[in-house]
Amino acid sequence: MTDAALIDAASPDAPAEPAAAVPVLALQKLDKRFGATHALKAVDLDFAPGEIHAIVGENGAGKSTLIKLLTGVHRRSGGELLWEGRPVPLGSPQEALALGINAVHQEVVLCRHLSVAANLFLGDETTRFGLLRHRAMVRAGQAVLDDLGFKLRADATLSDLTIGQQQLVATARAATRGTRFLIFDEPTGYLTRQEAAQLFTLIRRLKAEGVTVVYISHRLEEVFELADRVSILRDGALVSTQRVADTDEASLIRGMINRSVAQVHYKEAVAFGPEVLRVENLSGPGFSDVSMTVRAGEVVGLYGLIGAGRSEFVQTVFGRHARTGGRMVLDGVPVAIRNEADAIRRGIALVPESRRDQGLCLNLGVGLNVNLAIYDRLVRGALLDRGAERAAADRQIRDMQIKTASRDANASSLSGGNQQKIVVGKWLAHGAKLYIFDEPTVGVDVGTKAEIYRIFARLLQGGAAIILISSYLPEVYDLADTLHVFRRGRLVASHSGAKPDPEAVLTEAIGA
Amino acid sequence: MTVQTQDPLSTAAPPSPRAPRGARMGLVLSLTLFGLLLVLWIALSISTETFLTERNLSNLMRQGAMVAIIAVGQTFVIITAGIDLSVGAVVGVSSVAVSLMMVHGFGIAGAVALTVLMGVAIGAFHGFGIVQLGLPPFIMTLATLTALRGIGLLVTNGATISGLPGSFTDFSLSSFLGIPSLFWMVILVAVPAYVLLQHTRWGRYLYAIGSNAEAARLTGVDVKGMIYLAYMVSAGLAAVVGVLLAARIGIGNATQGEGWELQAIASSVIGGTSLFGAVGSVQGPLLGSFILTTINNGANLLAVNPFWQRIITGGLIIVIVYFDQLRRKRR
Amino acid sequence: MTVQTQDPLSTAAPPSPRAPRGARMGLVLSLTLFGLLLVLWIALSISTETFLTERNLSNLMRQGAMVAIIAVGQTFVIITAGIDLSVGAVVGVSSVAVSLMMVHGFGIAGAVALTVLMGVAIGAFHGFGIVQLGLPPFIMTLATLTALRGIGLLVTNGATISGLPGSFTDFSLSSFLGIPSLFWMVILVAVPAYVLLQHTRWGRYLYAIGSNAEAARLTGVDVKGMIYLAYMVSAGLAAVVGVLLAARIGIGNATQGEGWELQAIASSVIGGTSLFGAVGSVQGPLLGSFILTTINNGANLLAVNPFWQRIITGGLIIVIVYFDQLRRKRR
Amino acid sequence: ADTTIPIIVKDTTSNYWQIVLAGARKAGKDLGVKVPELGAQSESDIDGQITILENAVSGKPAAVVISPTQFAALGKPVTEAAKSVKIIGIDSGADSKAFTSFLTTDNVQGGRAAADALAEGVKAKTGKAEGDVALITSLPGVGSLDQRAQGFKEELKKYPGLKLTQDKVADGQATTGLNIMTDILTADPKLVGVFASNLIMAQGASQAVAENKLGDKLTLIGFDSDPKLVGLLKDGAIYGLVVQDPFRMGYDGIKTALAASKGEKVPADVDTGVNVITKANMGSARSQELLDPKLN
Ligand SMILES: Nc1ncnc2c1ncn2[C@@H]1O[C@H](COP(=O)(O)OP(=O)(O)OP(=O)(O)O)[C@@H](O)[C@H]1O
Ligand SMILES: Nc1ncnc2c1ncn2[C@@H]1O[C@H](COP(=O)(O)OP(=O)(O)OP(=O)(O)O)[C@@H](O)[C@H]1O
Ligand SMILES: [Mg+2]
Ligand SMILES: [Mg+2]
Repeated sequence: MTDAALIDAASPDAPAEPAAAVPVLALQKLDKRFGATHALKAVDLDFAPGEIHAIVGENGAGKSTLIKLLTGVHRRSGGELLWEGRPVPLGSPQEALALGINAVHQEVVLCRHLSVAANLFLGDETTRFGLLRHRAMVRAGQAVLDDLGFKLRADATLSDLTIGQQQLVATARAATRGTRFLIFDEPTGYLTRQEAAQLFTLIRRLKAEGVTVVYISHRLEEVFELADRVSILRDGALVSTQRVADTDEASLIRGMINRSVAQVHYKEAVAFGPEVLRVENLSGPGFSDVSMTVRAGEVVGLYGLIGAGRSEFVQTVFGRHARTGGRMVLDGVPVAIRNEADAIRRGIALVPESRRDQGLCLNLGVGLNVNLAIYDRLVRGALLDRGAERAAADRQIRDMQIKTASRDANASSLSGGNQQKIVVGKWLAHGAKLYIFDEPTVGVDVGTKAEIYRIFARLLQGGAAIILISSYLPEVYDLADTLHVFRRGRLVASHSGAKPDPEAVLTEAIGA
Repeated sequence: MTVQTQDPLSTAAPPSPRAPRGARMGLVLSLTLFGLLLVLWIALSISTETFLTERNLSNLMRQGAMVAIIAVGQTFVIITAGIDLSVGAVVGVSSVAVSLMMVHGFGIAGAVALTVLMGVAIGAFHGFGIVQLGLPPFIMTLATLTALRGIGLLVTNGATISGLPGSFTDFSLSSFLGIPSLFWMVILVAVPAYVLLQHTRWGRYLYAIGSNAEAARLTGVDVKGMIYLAYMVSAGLAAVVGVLLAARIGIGNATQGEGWELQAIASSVIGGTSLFGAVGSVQGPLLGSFILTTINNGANLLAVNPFWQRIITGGLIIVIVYFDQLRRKRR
Repeated sequence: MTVQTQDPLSTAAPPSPRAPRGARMGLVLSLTLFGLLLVLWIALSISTETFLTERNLSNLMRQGAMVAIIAVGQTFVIITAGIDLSVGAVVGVSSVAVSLMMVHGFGIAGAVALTVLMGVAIGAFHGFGIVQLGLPPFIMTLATLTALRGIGLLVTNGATISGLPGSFTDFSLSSFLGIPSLFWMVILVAVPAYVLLQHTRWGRYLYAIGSNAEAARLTGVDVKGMIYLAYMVSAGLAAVVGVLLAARIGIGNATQGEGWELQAIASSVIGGTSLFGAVGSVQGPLLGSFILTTINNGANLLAVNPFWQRIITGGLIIVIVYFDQLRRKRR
Repeated sequence: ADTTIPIIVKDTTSNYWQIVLAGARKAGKDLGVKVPELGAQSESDIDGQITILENAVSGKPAAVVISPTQFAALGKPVTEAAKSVKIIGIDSGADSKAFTSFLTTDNVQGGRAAADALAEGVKAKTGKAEGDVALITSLPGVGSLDQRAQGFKEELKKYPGLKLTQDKVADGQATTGLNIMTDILTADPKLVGVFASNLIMAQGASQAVAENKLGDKLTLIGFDSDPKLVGLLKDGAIYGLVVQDPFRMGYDGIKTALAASKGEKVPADVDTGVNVITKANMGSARSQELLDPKLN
């Protein structure tokens, strides 16, 4: 139902006139503190009926916090919330749902053990005589998914889906329930252009039905494509609210970070060194028969739709999964990588795609997390050198500009983007000759993104090689020296040197 | 142009409506476990002359009934990723409560109803400790385990309460349609438990909470209420078992039911329940507890040294759960 | 080959309760556990003439020593988000092993060393079951709990082994610098345990595994090895306690140490360890176990009815853990 | 009352020990002595009892009455305690010469009496003392139960027709006793007699006999009594109960301890005896006193 080209046919519908109507929801001096952290500072904001309102800001600016106050996840520390002019407490998720407010949160929050349909209807089940109507719900769920153009089965178990697919389920659920007010917190992080286009169609449809949509993203082009108005948050305070038509990318970035950033993808040509990794006909869970080489100084990009098998492929290279066929040659020597520790010893580092599940010890300190890979160096004899441990942690926090109350603060208290910096940072501290980044810039703000690209350049200059997985085509397209396209577990196309235009790459990934 | 997101999960065929994974898994697993139970039964029928007698089979049903019932309750709690260590103590205290009330002239019906109510109240107290005070279930129910035994002993001063009405104790000996009444109680508990777990919203919510309590809360599920529910079911069923125990051994005694919490948990896990929550069924713990009962019954019939019996039980738990994990992974 | 990973998304934690936080609670909240212990001691010194006597204090130290040591081992396991239910059984079996060896002419040193080695081997077996077979720790150690008791009983045929050398049993009554040797053992265990947990990278790895085993694994931590380590520490220390117990009671008996696993877990949790993993210390379980010991000692000195004693213990567990949770949230 | 004489039993949670405590309580009241009632939570909790003994001695009492849970294990602690206070033993012994006085039931003797009663019952019911016999022990590793088993097995050898074919150990739960009993009844049709060697096992076993209506074929001997077992004795489901005199043990224990603490001369050994009560002799006054001790 969605045309691939739609994504570029990007002018928003007639801009809504916010001033005219009573705001659906108005925030007055909304305030939130987490202990010492002042996450939101007296924010005044209103949302008009049927508008698409984007919110942008650096990592840790308070965007997710704002959303959590509107959906009753957290309780505000101060200020008022007016729903159609009337003050509302908004103290619980139930209350928000009752008003018709729903959100797709930054981190996927679904029940992995339940089916897609059960997740779609959780808390809103269809019953007859008090008994669940299992079949009816699967049918209805399938209808919702089909209607939205999501190619998913309603009776699949959620844990069998990739994180991107799970994101779609979360979206579908919110879309069926956010009857008045719907919030998307970085919905496209794990989505490819394809799914993103479907999502945008959905959002426009909702708008047409009179639903107010709040849209949070670090991809500013999406803001311009979709939104009517845009608000900028900086350090928990509102900087401005403008009509999208009245602003441009550069001024948004200036508003967000109070300085300007070269928005180009930072990339310097580095002479390729010797081959670091060669895989020949490698097969494993979710992919088969993949061959490629990676040279020092080279960025090898892997593109594909969600579920194409890229993550499984790199995890197999990293020893997380056992390979079922093929071979690997590292530095010219055939190797059998037994496990992750083995891979790391041989100079491979992996920044996994899901920071929550795979990257972080959430209820431990930032310091432990950034140091976890290098503890074998922070020792004196058998004992830890606690001074060195502290120093290493502080250095990482400074170098990566991780916004945290202290090195002892739990990783869970950091904003999404700052959590991502920890995961990247721990491997920089460790060092490697082959870095694998699986979706490294998901949820990362423009400033940090530029910083991460600069890090890439530094690594390459130091003679390392990089495998970069991204579902964000502009990113892989621009950064990759060699671009491989995955489709359904197979490597279907490879481009080095001159690449075909992005549309062609997308077509290869889809397999039209 | 219609874009096809190619995905192994999406097929052209219309989706066949299927029960949620919990129930489906439950069915497959039950078949495997039921197979194991059958194998045990056949082996014992061959190796002893006495196993396959009407009398032994009804003994078996009576012996397994009580742990089976608390294992069902325990499963409700484990599905929410909790645990209820107090069920054994609740059994003991309930046997005392129902006996005392009967001895002091409450009618049988009144005494039983009040005892079960007391059990439900204990469950509500667990809910309170876990939800309102934020205590880990393990600790909350460990604390009440200790305290409830103390209360039971205090009330009886360590003595057994006897002199229960014959019409009450006769229940444990009676049968209906050739099946011991005690086993009928299992059915009477299992059927509504099954409906509750698989065919009502609350059942669905219990799984959701065990899977991801935060996600459930965000979709408006009354997480606290459901946790209360699970512990009230568990303690309520333990109180029912306390009543049955009093009927069966003809006394009330606060030290009875010791260690039954671990038997119930083992039964539940053997029956496929995951201690990490969100996986479990009603038939699983039933099969699990009858497997354990059959092992003991068989060992007694074969005159196995009682110490060997423990070693065998421990070993079998490892083996059964191991194969269950394997099967689960292979899917 | 699968390690039981705890999924941070599906932890059992019920939603954090919003407890009332009156200013009145400030004082109570700021009380550390050590403060609580001091308060208990002062109260008992005032209310009894006998509490603050050299003799009673050394009794107290001796009484708390054994559970304190297994609580430290248990804490290692709980930090990895596991649990070790078998420690009580290991204590019993080790008391048998060390006694048997001594009675059969092994020297004291040899018997003790072999027994501790046996404990470590049991821990390795737990590691095997959990890491290689993929069994949940609760079930693996529940199974060995059952089996180990059976083995101990089988070896001794249910009897007690007596006739231990006097030089061995004297140890439990001896003192050094006025402090009972049994308490010195606590120190001897706690210091290296503290160093291991807080001052080596393995300690850090244990915490990381408890927090997110998958993340630790992807960062190159030898998750399997560390889980082996935790269970070997736990069972090894339980074997040490088995030796101490044999010295204290002068016999080996397979049924000893029953229920100590729950006491150890309770001590650990009272001492601030989180059953969800990644939170815990060495001093916590020590304080926890001495708090429980003081409660019992005090109740005995005050001649509190032993049934009341249980009720008080259960109630205090709830109260202490509740306030500890509050304090933790405050921070 | 300024004089304190704590009494330490093996297991406060059992009926038997509660009767001992009741006797001690009565003595305390009669003699004006404060009697803290102490004891472990299970007969197999040796360390627990040592701890309680240590705590009791810390309290500087006039004397301590104790029933040692295990012979070898309590030896040293009793000797140690006796250095500062007079120790009176009741019920069972300990490996110590430090007891000032000793009031025991000989558990081995109790086991013997059970075997004799069982043989007598079998003969009465089947005409000859022949067939299979079972022994059900409540818990492993409990000294007094082991002694009863020992006496029972020794004495049984005197009856060549009676063979001990089932020697079962349960887990302290009446239901387990009941299950074991129903299973061995099923497994062994030649079974003519069962000795359930404590109160809880007798509860379970007698229930199985009643369930299977085997009272007139099978001879069940229990140990200790409570009203339910007395009822079953009357009904014939139980043939005989071996009863001790726990009330007296408690009463005399305190009395002796008080005397000893005052420096009076007390007898070193007193056997409070075991009695077998059957339907035939249960009506006698002495039997009634034993079967239905006045508590409180
Ligand atoms: N539960 C919490 N406890 C303590 N501090 C928190 C908590 N949640 C958020 N914060 C802090 O509040 C601030 C705002 O975080 P928030 O998640 O709202 O940022 P964000 O704008 O969504 O950033 P990102 O783009 O990285 O997702 C950060 O400094 C963060 O560390
Ligand atoms: N352990 C597994 N065994 C078999 N198949 C798997 C396994 N894990 C994932 N898959 C399947 O393999 C396919 C590839 O998944 P993978 O996560 O590698 O895709 P991806 O290209 O990285 O996409 P995404 O961006 O969604 O992560 C998916 O269809 C997934 O369902
Ligand atoms: Mg955010
Ligand atoms: Mg991926």
